[in-house]
Amino acid sequence: MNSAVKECERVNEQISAIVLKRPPRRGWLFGFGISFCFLMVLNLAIGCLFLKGVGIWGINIPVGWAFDITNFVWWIGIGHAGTFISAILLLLHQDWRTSINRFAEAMTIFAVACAGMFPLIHLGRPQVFYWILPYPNTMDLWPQWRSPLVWDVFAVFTYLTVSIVFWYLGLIPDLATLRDRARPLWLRRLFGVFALGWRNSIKHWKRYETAYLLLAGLATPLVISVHSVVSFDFAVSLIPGWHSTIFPPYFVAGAIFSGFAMVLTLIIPVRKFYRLENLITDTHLDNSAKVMLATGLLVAFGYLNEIFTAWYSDEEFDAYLTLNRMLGYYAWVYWLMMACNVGVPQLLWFRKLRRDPTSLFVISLLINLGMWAERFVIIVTSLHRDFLPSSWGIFRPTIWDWATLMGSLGLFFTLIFVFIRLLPMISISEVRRAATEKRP
Amino acid sequence: MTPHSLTDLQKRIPAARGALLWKSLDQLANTPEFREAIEREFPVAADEWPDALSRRRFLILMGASLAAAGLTSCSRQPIEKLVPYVKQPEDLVPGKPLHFASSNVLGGFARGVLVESHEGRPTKIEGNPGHPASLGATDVFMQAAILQLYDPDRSQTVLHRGFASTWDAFLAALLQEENEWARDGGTRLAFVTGGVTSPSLRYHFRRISERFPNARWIVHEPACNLETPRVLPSVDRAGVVLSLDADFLAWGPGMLTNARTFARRREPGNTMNRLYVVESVPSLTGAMADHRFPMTPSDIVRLPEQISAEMRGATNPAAPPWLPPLVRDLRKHAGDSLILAGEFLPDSAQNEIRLLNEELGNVGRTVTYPTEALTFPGTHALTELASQMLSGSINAVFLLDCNPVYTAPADIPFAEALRKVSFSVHHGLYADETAEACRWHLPDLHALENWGDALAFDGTISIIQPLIEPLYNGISPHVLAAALLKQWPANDYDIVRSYWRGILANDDFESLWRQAVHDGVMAGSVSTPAAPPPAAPRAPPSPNPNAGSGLELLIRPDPHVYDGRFANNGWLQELPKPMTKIVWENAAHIAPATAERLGLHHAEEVDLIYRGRSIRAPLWVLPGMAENCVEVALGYGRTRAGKVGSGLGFNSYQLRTADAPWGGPGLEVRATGRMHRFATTQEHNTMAGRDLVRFADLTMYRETPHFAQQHGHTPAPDQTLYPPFTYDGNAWGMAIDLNACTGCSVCTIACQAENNIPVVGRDQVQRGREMHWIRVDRYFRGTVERPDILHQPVPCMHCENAPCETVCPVAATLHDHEGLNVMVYNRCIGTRYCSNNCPYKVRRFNFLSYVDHSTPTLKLQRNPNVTVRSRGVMEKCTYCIQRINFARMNARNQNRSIRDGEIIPACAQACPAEAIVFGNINDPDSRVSKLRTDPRNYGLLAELNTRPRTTYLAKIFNPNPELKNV
Amino acid sequence: MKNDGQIFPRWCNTLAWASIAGLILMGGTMICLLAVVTRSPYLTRVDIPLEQPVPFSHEHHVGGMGIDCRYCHTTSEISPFAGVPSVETCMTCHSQVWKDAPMLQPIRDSFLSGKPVAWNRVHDLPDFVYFDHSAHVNKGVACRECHGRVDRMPLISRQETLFMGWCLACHRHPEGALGPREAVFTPRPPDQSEIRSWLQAHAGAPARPEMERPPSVTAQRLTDCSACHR
Amino acid sequence: MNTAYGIVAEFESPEQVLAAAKRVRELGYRDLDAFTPFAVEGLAEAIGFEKTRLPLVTLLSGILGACLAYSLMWYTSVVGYPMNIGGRPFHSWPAFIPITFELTVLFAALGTAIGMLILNGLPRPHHPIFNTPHYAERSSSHFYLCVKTSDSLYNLSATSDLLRHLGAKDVWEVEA
Repeated sequence: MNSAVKECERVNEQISAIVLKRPPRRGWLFGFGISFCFLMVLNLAIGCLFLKGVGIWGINIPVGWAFDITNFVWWIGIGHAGTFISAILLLLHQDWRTSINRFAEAMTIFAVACAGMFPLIHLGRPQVFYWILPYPNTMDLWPQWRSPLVWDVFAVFTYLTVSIVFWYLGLIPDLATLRDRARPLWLRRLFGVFALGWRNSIKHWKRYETAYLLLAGLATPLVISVHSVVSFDFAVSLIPGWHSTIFPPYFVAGAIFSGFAMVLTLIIPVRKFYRLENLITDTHLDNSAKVMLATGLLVAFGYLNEIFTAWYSDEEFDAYLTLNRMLGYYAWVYWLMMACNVGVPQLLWFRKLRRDPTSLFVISLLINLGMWAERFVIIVTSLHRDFLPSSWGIFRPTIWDWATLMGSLGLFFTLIFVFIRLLPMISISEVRRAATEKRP
Repeated sequence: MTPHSLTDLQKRIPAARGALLWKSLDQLANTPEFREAIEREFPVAADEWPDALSRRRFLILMGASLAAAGLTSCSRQPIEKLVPYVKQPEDLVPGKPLHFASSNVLGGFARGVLVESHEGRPTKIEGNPGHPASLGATDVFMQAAILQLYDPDRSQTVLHRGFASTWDAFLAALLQEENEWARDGGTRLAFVTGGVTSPSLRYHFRRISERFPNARWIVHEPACNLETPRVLPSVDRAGVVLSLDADFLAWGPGMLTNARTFARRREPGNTMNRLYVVESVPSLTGAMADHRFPMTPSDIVRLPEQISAEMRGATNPAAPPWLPPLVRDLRKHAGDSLILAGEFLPDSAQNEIRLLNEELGNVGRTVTYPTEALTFPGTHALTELASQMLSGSINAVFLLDCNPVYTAPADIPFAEALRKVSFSVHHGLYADETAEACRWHLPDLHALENWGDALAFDGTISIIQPLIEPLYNGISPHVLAAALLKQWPANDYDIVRSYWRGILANDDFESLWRQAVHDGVMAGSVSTPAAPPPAAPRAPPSPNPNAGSGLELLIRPDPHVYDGRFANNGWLQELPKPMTKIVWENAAHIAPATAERLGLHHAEEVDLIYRGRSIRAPLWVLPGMAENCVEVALGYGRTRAGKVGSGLGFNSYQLRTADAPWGGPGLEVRATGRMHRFATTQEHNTMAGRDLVRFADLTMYRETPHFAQQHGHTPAPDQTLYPPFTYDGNAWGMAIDLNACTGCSVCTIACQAENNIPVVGRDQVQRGREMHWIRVDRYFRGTVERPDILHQPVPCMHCENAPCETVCPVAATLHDHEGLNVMVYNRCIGTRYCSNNCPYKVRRFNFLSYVDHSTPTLKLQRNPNVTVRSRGVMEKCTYCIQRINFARMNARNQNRSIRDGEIIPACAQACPAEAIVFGNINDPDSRVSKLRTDPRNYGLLAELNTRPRTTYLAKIFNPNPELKNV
Repeated sequence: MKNDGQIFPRWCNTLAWASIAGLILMGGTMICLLAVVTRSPYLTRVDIPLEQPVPFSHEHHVGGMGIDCRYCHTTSEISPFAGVPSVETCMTCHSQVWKDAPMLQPIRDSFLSGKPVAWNRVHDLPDFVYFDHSAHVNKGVACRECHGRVDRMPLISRQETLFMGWCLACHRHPEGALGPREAVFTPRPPDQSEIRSWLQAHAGAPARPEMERPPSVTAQRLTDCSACHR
Repeated sequence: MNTAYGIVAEFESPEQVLAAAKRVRELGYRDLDAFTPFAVEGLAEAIGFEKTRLPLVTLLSGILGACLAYSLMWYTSVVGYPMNIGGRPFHSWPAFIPITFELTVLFAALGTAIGMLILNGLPRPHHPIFNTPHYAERSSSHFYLCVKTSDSLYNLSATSDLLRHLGAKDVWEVEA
């Protein structure tokens, strides 16, 4: 039998098996159970929040934002890897992306979903969140377009929508494959509904690929813009430590940095668990690690640049802030950030480590931690000592701050587990093609 | 832990006899459930922890998060009731407030007030401009009085042995006793009263003592030294003022007048006065001083002698180096100088200082001495009384307007003695510690509920008129006095009025009386000083009483809870103490050097051991304290103050002895190593080298008047990408003169009263969530031994380029056409972004539901013209927009524009020093625009190009050139 | 298993498109429905008279007997609050006429007992809105501009939504609502002859003195948040 | 009246189907279609499907988004309810740029996706091609060339032979 067909068959079988095989494996059930418990913690935390008010957190005047917006920025950042991989790497003809882009996209969507939750629940009066949206109302009032928060709403919404579209488009041919391979009729029909009757017509493929390319072209500036807009939340303010022109680029770099870290954190165990080493090879890990190294260096440059400007501008407030970050009450968070985001990535210079899943896993975890610390440093240390010493204050997280953070992780992993079980986590059609092309 | 409601707890109290009931309450007060219940019951101590998670509660929580939030938007408005009068009062216009003159009495002395009343509810107290002790200003106690009126914890019924009883039952009991007293002229009868200057009441007291000639009269005012001869300074006439531990700008019955007149002489220029302050504990007066010398009390006592020696040209090496130049300055200004003696100095020193004033020829010019009418009758021989009560030679006691069980010196077993007395009556606003120990307790009336009169510090007769029917079944002291004269039924109005009818004995009494009630003062009633009573001859130099080593203890009244009588007043409890910015508790203050020498740390809990008694107190290391002494404030550690005030801080009375009421040498401090977490509104004490409070010497100011504007770089209005916004019509602005501001922080509490600002409680302040719209920042500058102490009131700056506005996503904060930075609560969704981006951090956020919706009386207090803010909403200073709108409506209805000075924000109106001026900066003739053209005028953080509408006038010191090097 | 590829019958093609169209349509209707409900009389209470303890008829007292608004709403010219008549006011007449009409029993009870009558508030603004009657009345905004033709209402009911948008519409273009001072309290709009006579009364003096604004009051100020919210 | 959809030939490698397509087209067949597990390079062109109008759709929807966004912001803050926000002018255009950009991308993206589906006539759950024997298990691994009955040169036997000759493993006539 011809090898092209064999290649395709092999790929189809291996990937779709993960979805179609039942009952689910014990390991999956276990992981899903744990994340679901954390999801319930989130539910509890939000319930208490709505009953009592944001005062259950440790926030105060001057520190009006703390864990809430830190989590928001952190999650949004993580949400950047997906689109980066599927869009930018596509335009750059990085074929190795094919076997991880689906997973990364899914991760993006879930991360952005987690992120999007925080601007809503951090409101003092969440029941009127929709006042941020422009709709004709009986008050004749509109949003205040100069506010970066409004920009955020549009940026995040756009990003979420485009990511979902991109992801779903990619799924259509695979859904068709699943439709054809699934056993019970109801399941085939279910997949069939979402496959929209895709029938592998070459004309469809043609338009499909054009659309995919166009979306990639649109998503590329988008992915840059989203975190720039998020950084505007801080950059357009006048608080020392926020009021900084370098924020957009260095936020974007940081975002991709943390995004890839999270991709690795997830993909390394998954590929082990489902024995996907042949599809997600060490080269994939290696390349991702290289991207992390590069973006990590950009982030490091951002840090140095901040310190430099503080010294060079001779702004007493900025100078004080910088010193306060290094030596003040939250110094240990600052140095944790430095260690994880500047120190640890340097290990990635070594090829051995880049190709060793275990060490790479540990590194990626540390980087995730470091990036959370970065956002905390930017938000809290800048706020807790700004212009008037009389109103300087300290932020102390309460149990509810932690519960909300942990809960958002619960939400994220629950979604990831559901995704792994229900949809092909690797793009069947793309891998199919790649496999056929490099067949003997 | 299962949640307890107060009712549960009350059920658990054995319904046994009274004495036992109190006991069990006390025990309960210390159980955790009780505190927990209290905290849940009263938002004052609101905590955000969810209650124990019972299954049901858990489900609620889970459900709440799943509930769709948006639904609230299209809920149907509930139908509101509209309840008109049955018979509408004559002069009342619904929706328009009325103002009535009355008086507020503290320690017996009256300060005139104007009370604002909405449909019969007094809501706000302002100063009475026509009253010499107020001049239109108020102090914190006057402002807080309104909250006290509505305090739900006020005693509401007559109590007999702790059980509810009636006035008639008391009269019946009294009748029996009286006959017995009448037999022996009241040999076994005693009266203990607070300071009383009320002519009518004193008249009745005289008649009572005529009826019971052998009865003892004792005046008990724990917070003031009744032995000090009273002095009437005319501060505005003095070019040089030397204060020996006298906090004359911020303490005492004449304080408002002093602050006002002092500020008038503070204008930088040739007439600017110079203030020397020698004191042990940094006071607000000390903060105003051009030269401030910290000194232990025992050294201050010896200072007058040294001064007089210096004046006589005698050289004494013991004198501090700064003394000779100081004395030279005094002599240069002989006749327009003034030496003021602290209330707590011993007689010898008082007398010495009086002689000095005479020698300088100040008497009659800068200082006069009031007639005897003002000094109190009786001595405060509480010790003697207690022993008599114990021995049984006294078996009937009346305790009027005082709380000796709590306030008596620790070496007097007053409670024990009181329990021995067969007929003891307590008459007061609260069923307090003393009420508990008495057989009878009679609820007093609040000053806003009854008729009365009192004398001001200068003897002006002030009328007290009620604003509202008694909320509870209070009994006027006049009625009680009448009862002791067998006159009942009686009512306070008739008693007071008939007394004055007798005094004035004028056929035109009616009009005189009406005038007096209308003005709040009896016209021309100021007691002109008679020939000053001769001073005692100079005593021989006394040896330094503090020859021995060891620390010195200072016991002083608390700046905000006074002697403890205001402990249950949330506004005063949450008002930051002027020097430390502590709230809701007191601390033991100590000098940095001393603390270091003793190896003690800030916020460490220590045992203060004095004369064999010991209390545990947290230590506060206070720059500018005199070395080798520790100061503690009275008024805390109360057990029965009420829900708000009980169990806060430590009780300094336990260190107080009858012979040393203000402390003395021989204190021992023992470290415990335990640390305490203070609730304070300002955690950082220096300006970190930033030009926030700008100041200069008079000489430097003469050379470069614009020094304040040379700091930093303020961008020109056209240095911006956008065209500037123009304001035609009114443009509101405020100027704050740091040179006049004493930092008394009455502006803060006045604002709280005017703008329905909630009290959030100790825990929330610790989390940094205080709600005050205008705060008074306090900075130390220079050495920790002798720092400059700078005060700076900070309201919203109403920046023209407001950073807060551009970041609000829903335009809940924006500018109106008169340049106000308005905060629209009902549009706010609570992102807190505006506060983050506010360089001045003047915005306040309702992190939890801070407003008390449950207590009906507190609702009565609220200002109907200010929105009550809900949870999750940002708020801030509005320049009292309700007052602006009120003035605008009047002006428009009369087809004219608003006059300068027609709008006075609450802070400005209360300020004794007239440091805050508000007005239209587009009108070149308005006071505020004149001040803004003053060379001292500068904008706080103006280099950020926020273009603040609130600006400051730099502070000017007038130091003695001779003292530069010292 | 020959045609195992064909798992959907042909009509599913139509169904697919129909369902998509249906979803879009449904979403649209939901949104419109929400908008309609928020503006519906059910929520705004426009034209829905409230149950009152005494069925007081403005039609009878104003339209029929021609009693001036100020007779009962005494403070409308001098206070933010127009004033609700005290029971005493009712009794000035009803101690003489209808003095034992059963429907007036609550009034008499209240008068004797001293317990006030609790009316149901018809024009009820939220507590964070500060409306000032005196300002509007003195500037020539007639009662009917907001309260409608009370002389035709047996039981009073809202005539306007009292939405913020509705307030703004007038605050943006006040001239439409401003009329001669004399016409403020007339339940029906004045006719030309009346206006002419009023103008003659003002002969010499500017036609509408009450409508001249001092310089401090610009038209835009009326749309400031601070004009109504504090 | 022919009830068939067309002739479907099954190949086993992209090269074969590509070659076959080229040849068939040379022979003048026009009404062709191909079904492959992935987009085989050049196959579309081979069956005469040159270019799609999708990019135009993207451009137009992008422009639409931009205009909507900016005009909304301009109207609401200059005409609708002008407000003095921190002393900034009503029309502070720099602040309007981010949202304009975001909505441009959003509209363009949605336009592209929806446009692609509509041009492809999707969703279409029922289609004659699914009647091809074994289509379900083979469609995602085998390569099909289809000559539709509507083609002028369509002839069951002749065309089938041609396709078999071109290397088709199986050839069926699939009914519509």
